Amino acid sequence: MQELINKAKTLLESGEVARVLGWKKGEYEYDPEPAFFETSESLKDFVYNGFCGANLSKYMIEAGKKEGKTLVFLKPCDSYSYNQLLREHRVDREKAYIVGVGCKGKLAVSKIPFEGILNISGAEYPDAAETLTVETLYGTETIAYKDAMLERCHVCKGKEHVVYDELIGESADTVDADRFAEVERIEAMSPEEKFAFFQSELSKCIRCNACRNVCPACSCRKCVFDSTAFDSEQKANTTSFEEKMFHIIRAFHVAGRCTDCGECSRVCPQGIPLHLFNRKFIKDINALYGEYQAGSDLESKAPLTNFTTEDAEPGVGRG
Amino acid sequence: MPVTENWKPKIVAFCCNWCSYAGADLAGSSRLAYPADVKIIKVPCSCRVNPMFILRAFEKGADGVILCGCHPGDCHYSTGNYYARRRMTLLFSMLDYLGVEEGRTRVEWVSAAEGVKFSETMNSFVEKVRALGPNVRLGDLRCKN
Amino acid sequence: MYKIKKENLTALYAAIAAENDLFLPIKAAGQTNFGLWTENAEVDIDTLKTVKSGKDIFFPQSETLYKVRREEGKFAIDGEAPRQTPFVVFGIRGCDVRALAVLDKVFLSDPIDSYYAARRQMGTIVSLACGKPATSCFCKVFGVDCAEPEGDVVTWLVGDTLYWKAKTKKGEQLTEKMTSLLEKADEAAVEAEQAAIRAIVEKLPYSKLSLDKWGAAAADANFDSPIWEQMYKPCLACGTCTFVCPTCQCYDIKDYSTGNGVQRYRCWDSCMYSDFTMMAHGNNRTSQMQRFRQRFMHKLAYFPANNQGMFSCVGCGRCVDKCPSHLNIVKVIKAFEKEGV
Amino acid sequence: MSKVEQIKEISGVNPLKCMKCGKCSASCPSFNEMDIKPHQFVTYVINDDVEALAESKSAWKCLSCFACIERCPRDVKPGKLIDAARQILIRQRGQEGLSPDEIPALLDEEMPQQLLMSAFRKYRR
Amino acid sequence: MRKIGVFVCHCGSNIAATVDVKKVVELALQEQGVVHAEDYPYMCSEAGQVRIAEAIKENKLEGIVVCSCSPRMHEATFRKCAERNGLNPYLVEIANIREHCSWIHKDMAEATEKAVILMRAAVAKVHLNAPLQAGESAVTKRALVIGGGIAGIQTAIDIADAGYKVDIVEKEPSIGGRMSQLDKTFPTLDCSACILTPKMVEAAAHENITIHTWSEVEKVSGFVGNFTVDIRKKARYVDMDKCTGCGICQEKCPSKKPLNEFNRGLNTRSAIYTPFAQAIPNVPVIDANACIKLNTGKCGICEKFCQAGAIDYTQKDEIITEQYGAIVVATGFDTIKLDKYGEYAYNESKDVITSLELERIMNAAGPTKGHLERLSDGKAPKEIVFIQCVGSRCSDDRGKPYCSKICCMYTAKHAMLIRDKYPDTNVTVFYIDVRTPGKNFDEFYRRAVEDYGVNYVKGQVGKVAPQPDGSLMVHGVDLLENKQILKKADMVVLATAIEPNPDVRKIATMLTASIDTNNFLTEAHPKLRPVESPTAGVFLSGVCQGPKDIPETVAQAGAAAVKVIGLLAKDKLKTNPCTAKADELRCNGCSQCANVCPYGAISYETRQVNDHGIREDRRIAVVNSALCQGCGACTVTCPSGAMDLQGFSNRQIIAEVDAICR
Repeated sequence: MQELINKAKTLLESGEVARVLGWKKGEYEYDPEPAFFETSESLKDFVYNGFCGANLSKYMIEAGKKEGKTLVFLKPCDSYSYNQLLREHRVDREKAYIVGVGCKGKLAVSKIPFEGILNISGAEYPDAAETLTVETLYGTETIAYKDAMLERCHVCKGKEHVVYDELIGESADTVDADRFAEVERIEAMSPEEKFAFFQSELSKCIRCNACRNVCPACSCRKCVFDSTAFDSEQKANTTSFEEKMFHIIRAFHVAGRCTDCGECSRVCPQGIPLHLFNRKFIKDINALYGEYQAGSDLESKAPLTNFTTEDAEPGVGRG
Repeated sequence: MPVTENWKPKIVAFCCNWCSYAGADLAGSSRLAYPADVKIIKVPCSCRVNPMFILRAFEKGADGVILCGCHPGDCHYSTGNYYARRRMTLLFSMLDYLGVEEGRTRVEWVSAAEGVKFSETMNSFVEKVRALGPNVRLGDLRCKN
Repeated sequence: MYKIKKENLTALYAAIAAENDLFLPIKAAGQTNFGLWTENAEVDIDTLKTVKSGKDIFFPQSETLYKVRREEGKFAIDGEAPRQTPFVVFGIRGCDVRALAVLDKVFLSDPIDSYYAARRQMGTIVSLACGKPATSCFCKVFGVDCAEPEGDVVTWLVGDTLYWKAKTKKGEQLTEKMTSLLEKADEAAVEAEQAAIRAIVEKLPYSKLSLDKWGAAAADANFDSPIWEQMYKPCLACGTCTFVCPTCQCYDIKDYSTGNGVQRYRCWDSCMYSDFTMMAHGNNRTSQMQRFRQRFMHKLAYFPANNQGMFSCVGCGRCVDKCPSHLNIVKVIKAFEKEGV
Repeated sequence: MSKVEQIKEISGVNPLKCMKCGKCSASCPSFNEMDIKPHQFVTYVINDDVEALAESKSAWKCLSCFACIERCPRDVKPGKLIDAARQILIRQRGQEGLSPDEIPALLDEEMPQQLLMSAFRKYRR
Repeated sequence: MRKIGVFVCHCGSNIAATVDVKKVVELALQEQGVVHAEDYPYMCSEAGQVRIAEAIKENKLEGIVVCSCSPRMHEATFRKCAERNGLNPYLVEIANIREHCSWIHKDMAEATEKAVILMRAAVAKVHLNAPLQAGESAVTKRALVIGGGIAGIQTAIDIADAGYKVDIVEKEPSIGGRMSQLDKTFPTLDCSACILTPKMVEAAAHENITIHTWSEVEKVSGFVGNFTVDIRKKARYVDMDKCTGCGICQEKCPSKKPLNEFNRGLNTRSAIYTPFAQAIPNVPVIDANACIKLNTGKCGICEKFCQAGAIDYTQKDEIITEQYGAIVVATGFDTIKLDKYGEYAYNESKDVITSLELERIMNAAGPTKGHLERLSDGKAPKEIVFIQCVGSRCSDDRGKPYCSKICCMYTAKHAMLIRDKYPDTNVTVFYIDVRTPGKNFDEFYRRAVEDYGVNYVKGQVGKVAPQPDGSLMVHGVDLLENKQILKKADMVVLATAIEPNPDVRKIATMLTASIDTNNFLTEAHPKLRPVESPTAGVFLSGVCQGPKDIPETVAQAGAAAVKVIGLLAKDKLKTNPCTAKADELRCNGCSQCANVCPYGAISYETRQVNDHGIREDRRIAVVNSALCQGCGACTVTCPSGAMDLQGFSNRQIIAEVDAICR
């Protein structure tokens, strides 16, 4: 972590960058917030640990409008999101100094099942422990690092950065699950079971829009669901399966653009596994139109703005 | 929604202007009957059909939605139906994944000369939707009056 | 003071539900929220905080006000009647009960919101003390005693026994109907439990937050503070904090076109949204900084200014737990506290 | 699965792509030894007449030189079909093929490597 | 709320027999905004249109719904009627209650119910229709033809004859193209040069034609009627105006090494050269790679000998910019490279040649002065084998999947010519199929067999093996005899597949004209618009669109010219107003829409916007309405809904959906 701070200091002091986009210490180990640092003095609050799951790439849209370069720290998976934004002309590469930071898997405090958590040790970077020690109001507990990891890290798409100016820090392989296992499990269900599953999950949705607002692919200046011009504005939520429209369309709009960064599932206050929508599209795209990883490059044609004359017909390969 | 004896499905058919709408016209001038439950909306090309339109139809109470376009390779705009094909393939796969009965959605390529195919397609599609009964899973439960 | 074994609670629920709609914490798809009790529901009174507060029992996220239909070229209007049947809310925590007092200030002052008023009148509140307060709790700051919550009936879960004490007339009426299921109990166990809870509350990291910088006077004092500009940037402009908050009361009124008419409904709105209070000329607040500031100024300055010093935060800590960017009201309060030093 | 389907599956060849140009037969060094010629092989598969193929000499006369496979303009590659037919026959017969232990005894310094490989392809599956 | 009028047509009894038109009228009057509704036996009749006109005036209608036959029948009629009466024609919607209703349903109640719903959908839509204006754009009355082969020449002459200016851009030093390399033409055996040269001269002399040889198209912008094209005129090092074409420079040039492209590299030429004697213009160019003066600074012999003083070593490439109303692509073809066909020994033996090389050998101006001889030893071949379909009809990655179409005929021609001139030479043709659909084509082929004794063998050749004695062993097969054939030949001629000129990809990209997987330009419609590109204002002539022989090429060249003339004859172009349009406040500038646009109609510009008080520079999509054809592919690709299609907007279609699902 100190290496990152030193790098940030050097670049800020030399004037090469005007600001640094990173993570700031919270009240505890487990609540760092994304933050801009404009002076080397303010970097004393800089933190990079296992709880810095937030993907900073989307903040670069706003940062790019400001004077001067922004130093941004991107984890390997965040770099895909940045690349995708670059493809879509939403960020200005000239105004970014990208330091690719290593990642040993990111944690979610919501995965730690103890009450009254005060402090957590073992999530430090680069010296992450195999076991986290959790100090609570009601005693000290332990949990394996892996067990507190975000779902996305168990199916990590790789620890290589696809865009960077410089790399700092090492990563650890965290993959211990099949990326599409959950999608396949649902696909194998009967229509009734599928419906019941999504009904119960989506009925929890409170339309807070956190999934959309955190999503680097959902970078529309004005979302169709916020716009009266499309007759699709929906603020309301009822207890039915109504939210389907929002979630299906959202997944469709990011299909072929979603890098599977997993932020939507991380931020959902109701714990809805939203990545299951995006991953279904990714799985279908891979199977029907060839392996495609959004954000991995700047040139390839995106699956939904491309075609072959031999494409599968709708309805083929369902279920 | 309870299935009543008088229940009739609501079917929305999006037809591209150049092939399928003309195919429907040919079915008409050839007096090839298909159920009155089918209502056609003309679009310039199958690629004009936004998944939003399809979900909107279901939301507002449609029981089935069918999209007809020129045969692949024959698109008036050269490539429109190829894009539509990918979009609908993914959308329908997603609906299936959510447990929506697959018989409620369909894509069929119908040329301007295929009046018979248009009529047959509509007959078989309506039959399938009738067998499935009213659309509950994609209906908006808030607004039925 | 009465008591009932935890294992007999299902019978109690059934008895309450026989004459009332019973709302209580139910676990579904991994999350606990207030819901209508049914025999198959998985009741979960052990989870400290439901994701959403109990607010939507009194002020639903979405409710129809009236429907307009076209009939043979004419309009027919069907108004939605306010609630007329009784219901019971069981297992609601002290902070959420206090939050109703905040909502009362909004909806029960003139003009009275008849839908809300009817629900308040028809509802009986059975609150539940917090056996294990969490790190994010700071209800004490707002004078809430989670060891002795408000409500028509107060309950404590001690070990495998639920203690039950009626506090109001409504509460007594409910208690009377349940006597066959309840046993008499003395207060000793509850007192011990309360002492334990209060001891923990003293140790809670946020219990000593200072509100010195806030209140009516803050409306002017804090408005132009540079802190807002420093703090807002990570905010995603999502509505999570607002929708999990027990006191946020802003709503939007919309028309839903049904083809041959409209359905007018109201739904929660969030001051974090860019179209919040959108008017014909545009928005009052055009930047996210302004929206971010609005939320905290409303809770800690404007509301007390208009309501005899009452804050519209009850310290439930849900926003602290749920904010995707780990921003929250505690960080705001602390930032201003630090600035003053 | 029918024999024809098996042949198609093993070879990965769609015989219907054949345009009967005869380049395979023109290229085949064993043409004169064969009773069913390479281009006819394709027709036999198309016509579902695998029995005749199995009984033919041709299956065993193919040298697996791959000339037809290299040169076929239609990706039909009769050599693959022939190879697939042989595999089916060998599978039917059971494991009476060559085993690796038997090879050293059969080795001859003069023997071209190609022949050895081709023998393996033919007999050891 | 708009005032809408609904007009329900009986169509005699076609509609009225199954649809209760009175009921439709009655229910129409209950719809939002409908202030007038009536029925009439024939709405499209003069009297029917008068009723519409009156209703528009009396009720100040702002939108019209006609419930009648298919819009494909009478939409234009009713739109014109509206326009005549002061209502924008795009405020008319048709509810198709005949083809889509009365003609297919028998039950009156059912058909009436459906007709009402179709009427409601049309009313809902027309409320949201925007009054659209067909745009107009001026037409530059000048055409550009890219490629100066027979296709380009013919197109240019036809356009010029109609009185319009035409420029031909040819990248070689002379126009003439492939046809100028041919010796004789099938099926008449007339001399290629004899019929081509007069056309070349005609083009050069035509007052309306400007020829830019040794030139290439560099950049294209604009759209139908208004293209701006940059043309690179490559440095010729010879002054076009001074040169008299005497040819002495070529004779004296000491650099004789470069391969003669015109003769397919079978011999060499001088560094200063004209490709062939009848070249137009008859002005040589200096090959800068081979010129001694340009490379070393020494030599200058041509300059010394040129009495006209036309040599100018200081010339530089020049870019000229011209305006055009239409562009014709006539870039022609080349034969494929045979590197992947090792079995035919093309790279091993000089006596294995392509058919185009044989053309040059047979030509009196060719490397052997027209004598048929082996390039290896100059001996006359006694045994010649022709191999058909080399690289054509292949589904592997070595060749092309299509039939090159011309090979069967030119091979018959070659065989016949050889047998005619050298009767003691045997000719064998190995073929897969002989394809002769064309006037006098099969007769021609039969003559080769019957009158000239050409030996046709059905079966492809597997291998050509050069022998130590200089002969070629051909391993073939006779499929009809079911026999392998080993044939010793002195010369082997390969009917090599043709492919579009490799430059066409670059040109197509500049023109945003689409191209298929084989690099042939795509036509706007394979049957109905075969000489137009889907990109408006771009036309196709000759083999760039698909394999063709000379008569077909000339026919297509004429057809393309007619299309161009039709376009240039207009002073203004009316553009379809149902085009896409981007909402600048909602556009993300993400470029996804441009990726799916088949017409290259979407570009991006950085523009300052005022988004509710926030002023900032944004990258915004801009649709060129002259190019947009209105398919709507972009509208669905746009995630923010910023891109919408006028006439079929999101809200219009949703309104129809809602009305139907009500």
